[in-house]
Amino acid sequence: MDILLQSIVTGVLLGGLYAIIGVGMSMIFGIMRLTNIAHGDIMILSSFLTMFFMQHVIGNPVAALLLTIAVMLVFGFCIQHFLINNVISKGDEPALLVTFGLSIIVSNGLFLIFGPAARGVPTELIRTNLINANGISVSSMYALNFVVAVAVIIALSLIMGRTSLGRGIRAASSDTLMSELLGVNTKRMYVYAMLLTVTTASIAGMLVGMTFTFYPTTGTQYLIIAFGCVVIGGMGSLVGTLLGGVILGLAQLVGASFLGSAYQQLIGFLVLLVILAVRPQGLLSKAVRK
Amino acid sequence: MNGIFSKGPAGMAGPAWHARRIAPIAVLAVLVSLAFWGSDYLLSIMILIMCYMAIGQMWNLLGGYAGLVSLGQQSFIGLGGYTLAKITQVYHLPVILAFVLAAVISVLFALLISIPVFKMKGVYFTIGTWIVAECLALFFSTWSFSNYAQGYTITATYAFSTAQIYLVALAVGVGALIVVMAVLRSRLGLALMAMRDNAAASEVRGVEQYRTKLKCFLISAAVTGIAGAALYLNQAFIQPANAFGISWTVSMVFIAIIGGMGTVEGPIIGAVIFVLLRQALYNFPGISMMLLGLIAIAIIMIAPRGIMGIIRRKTQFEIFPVRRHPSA
Amino acid sequence: MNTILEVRDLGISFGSNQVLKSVSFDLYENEILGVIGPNGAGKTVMLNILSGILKPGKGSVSFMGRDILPMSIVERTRLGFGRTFQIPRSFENMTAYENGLIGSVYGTGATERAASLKVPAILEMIGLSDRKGVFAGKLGLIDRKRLEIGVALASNPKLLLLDEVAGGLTESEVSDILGIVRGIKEAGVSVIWIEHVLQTMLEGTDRVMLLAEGRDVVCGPPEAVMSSKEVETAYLGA
Amino acid sequence: MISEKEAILTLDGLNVSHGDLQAIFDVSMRFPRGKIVSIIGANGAGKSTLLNTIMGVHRPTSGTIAFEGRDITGARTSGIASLGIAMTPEGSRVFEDMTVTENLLMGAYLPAAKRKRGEQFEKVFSMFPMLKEKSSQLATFLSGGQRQMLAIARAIMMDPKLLICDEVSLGLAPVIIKDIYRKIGEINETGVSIILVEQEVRRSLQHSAYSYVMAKGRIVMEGASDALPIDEVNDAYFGINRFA
Repeated sequence: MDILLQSIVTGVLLGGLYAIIGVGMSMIFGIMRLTNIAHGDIMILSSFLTMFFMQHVIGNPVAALLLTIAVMLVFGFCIQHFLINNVISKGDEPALLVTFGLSIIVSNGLFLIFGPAARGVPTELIRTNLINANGISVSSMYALNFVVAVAVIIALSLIMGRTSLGRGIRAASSDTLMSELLGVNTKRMYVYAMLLTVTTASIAGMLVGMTFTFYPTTGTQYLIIAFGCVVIGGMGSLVGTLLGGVILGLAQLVGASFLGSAYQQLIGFLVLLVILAVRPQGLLSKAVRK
Repeated sequence: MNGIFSKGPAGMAGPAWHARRIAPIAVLAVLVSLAFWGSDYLLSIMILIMCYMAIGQMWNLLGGYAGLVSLGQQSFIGLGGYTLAKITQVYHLPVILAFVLAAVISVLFALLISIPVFKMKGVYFTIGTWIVAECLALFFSTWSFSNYAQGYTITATYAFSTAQIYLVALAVGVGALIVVMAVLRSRLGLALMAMRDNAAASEVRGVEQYRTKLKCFLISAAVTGIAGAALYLNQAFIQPANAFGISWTVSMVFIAIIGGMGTVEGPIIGAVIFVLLRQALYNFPGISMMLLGLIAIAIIMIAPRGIMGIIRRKTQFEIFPVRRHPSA
Repeated sequence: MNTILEVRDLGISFGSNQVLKSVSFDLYENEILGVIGPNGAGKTVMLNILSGILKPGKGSVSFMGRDILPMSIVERTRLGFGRTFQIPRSFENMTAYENGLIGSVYGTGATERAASLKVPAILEMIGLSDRKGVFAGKLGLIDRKRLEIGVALASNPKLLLLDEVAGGLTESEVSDILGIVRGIKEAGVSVIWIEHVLQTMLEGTDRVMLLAEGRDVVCGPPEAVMSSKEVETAYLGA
Repeated sequence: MISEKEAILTLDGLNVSHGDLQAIFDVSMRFPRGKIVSIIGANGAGKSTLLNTIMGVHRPTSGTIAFEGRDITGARTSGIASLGIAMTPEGSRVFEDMTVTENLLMGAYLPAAKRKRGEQFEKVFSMFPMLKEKSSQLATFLSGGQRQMLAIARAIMMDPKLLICDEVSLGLAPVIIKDIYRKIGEINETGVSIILVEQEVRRSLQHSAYSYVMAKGRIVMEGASDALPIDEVNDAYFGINRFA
């Protein structure tokens, strides 16, 4: 019983981490109808950057994160402005394949620079427990992940729902021509959306780097997880992404508690496949397939 | 073979018509003869070109013709490879049986997963097929039947000379080409052409979308499975992470994009460039992949129809015609 | 006269927008029924329901006594529905001949060989035999409209749905189209023809129905409908 | 004929093609400042293409478009809008998943309009009290007429110099159409120049000072609206003598 309870607690918290990985992908999909295959690699890129800044520039993790975000903003601007904006109107496929190429470039670039070894962002949090009672333990790192995820998702929801910037982005996404007629430069809105996305990916990258070890090629693995959160929660829904992450985390850990930890990932993927086949529009989405 | 390569436009006769009939036979003769005079190094490169051309053709049949952008074709490579390993290494049965079974198992598996993945549209299909492959990788590394994550060393390889393996690869490569040509020249090909042009309109004209796409999916699974067996016959060592790894599909996508999606010639050009570039930068694997990524992005942005698209626009050149012409 | 198509109380809404409120009519065998109405009256939506692209919210449609609403687009095509689109949806990267093949092979289930014997005759009928090998995307508007009709005909339809085939054409081109449609009728096909150019409707149809604000307002002989108060109101405002 | 000086918007020798098909043939038009001008034509006459070209959605193959003497040919749509041209496109195109207020805020997106936002809100709400009542409702729950009002109100939020209304009466009940035209008149009285694009001849002539009649991509008739004989406009509209 304790094992199950422990699995549920850890699963929910892990789901928070998954959600913050997925939330950027959800934004990009919701706004540009683009599945960013490079999303996982962009996140791992920021894991490496944070690690690099902490080791060589500044020890403070928050300062390193800010530096990472700064670099990633430039990177995000470039890929959106020079690459994606130029193919987004040519249908789904070209944009998808561009991000696919980008994914290969980023992961191989990281491989060239940092080599194949496993890396981590150093932190004490992973070794300490926030709660340790009645056989249930909660790792400080997992707790931090969840809190940050919730905070980021609330912040993003506020930006998208309440600010002029968010309205502009939403308008550009729902009716490009009408937005242009109202003076909204829709391509610029896409750039802003990408900037928000890489910011969340940077935060996710640091948390992932602190929680798990990572390699240059780990990006693809997290892409599937991100995609999972997004699909379960309904493409484009921010709160849904959190729910998606939690369901995925729970499925993995509860499943593993029955079948053994070797099956943790497999169970997660199978749950995802079933959901994709049965309700491809997501669990929360009200949309009906035509 | 003749039937497939020789159908020129009606009313076409004389030298050009003969060239069209003779040239493929001549090229094939040269390729076969290579087994007897080519150096082992040349042959080992040709093996890769042939196998990659085959899997590139199959990805192109899905992505370039049927509108099914899959990132999960590595499922069939892995199944083909494991079939070979299991048949030769564990059951000590002839290699040829492994090739037949590779196709059969791939088709059956494709049929099985078509139930969920064909419910997914567009990008959902793309990622869904990928997740299937990842599931296979995870499952095979926990499955005693496939010897967990250790996989197998395929000793059958050492019973063959490089030239013999080359002939197998050649058969796979040419076979894939013939399959694609046969598909494109059949009723199915006509439907694919229409669907690619305007899916909604093709449905109004009576083209069943589901069935047409499923046929392509199964055909490409069969050939990719066979090519997987050939690739692992050459590689002699198989493990789940590698066998079901996304990098197989990465290469297929690059081959199709660079050569030209939706053309028969494209994957041939793409496979040659892919293998040669990778071989030239053999000691810098990261750089060759980055370079391929850059080339692919540049091509999507500048010339979306690939190298073959550029050649066609300039010259109307076509080695493998699939168009229909009214009889005189 | 035998009724080939029976439409009763057809309605459809998009969100809160009730595009078709209630449309009922009969189509007789070997008849050309013209459908007119101002922009937004729901004419194309009605055709899309008939050919299976849209599912209606209410009402019934029976074709030769069979309820067709549960049928898919492809099933209806095989059953004998042919149609053209306002903006021609020919296969632009395929030649006129190949476009015809698609219609014949997949509309009737014929083999490619059988179709290759039939298609040239159809191209002849629609006046495109000298442009067989031209890509549909390279054809001019009139030829593309002709080709649309040809591809629809290649599937041996019993009922042909024409959506604005005369729109955007010059007067002599329109009379060409009129000739083709008359030929189709003589071959025993029933036609529902939507058009904005009222003149064409007057000359080319057996009966005309006015569709306005999602309802069938009047239906009858072309001259009577055209000179009715209802048409005046619908087109020129009250 | 309207003089160059009076004109707020000038089109000169415009030709527009979609691929191989030419849609607009050598169109020259002048729209006087402060007046309502109507463009009348049947479906397919080229009205929408013309508007889209003015707004920078299509690029003309030749010819120029000038707004207040400034060449805007080929400029980006959002750039043209920011100069003070608002357009309510066919079918209202309100943002369905935004509230009425949010839709109006989208109208005041440009910095200049954002500064005058409070004032514009008052103006719009006094003109369309219905919108004030429904201000926190999602636009998707509005009726057809209410959507059209919202679309016009959103355009007013931009504080435009020129308002282009494309088929505002499409699919609406006569009472509502009447109401909308009254509002358009009121907007015009505040000094906004207006272009009305319509299919309905009588109403167009009634509500405008000057009219252009389009058929098959060309201007076939123009003149002061009260001087145009309605029968001739009708004939031009249908392209041919209707019942001949």
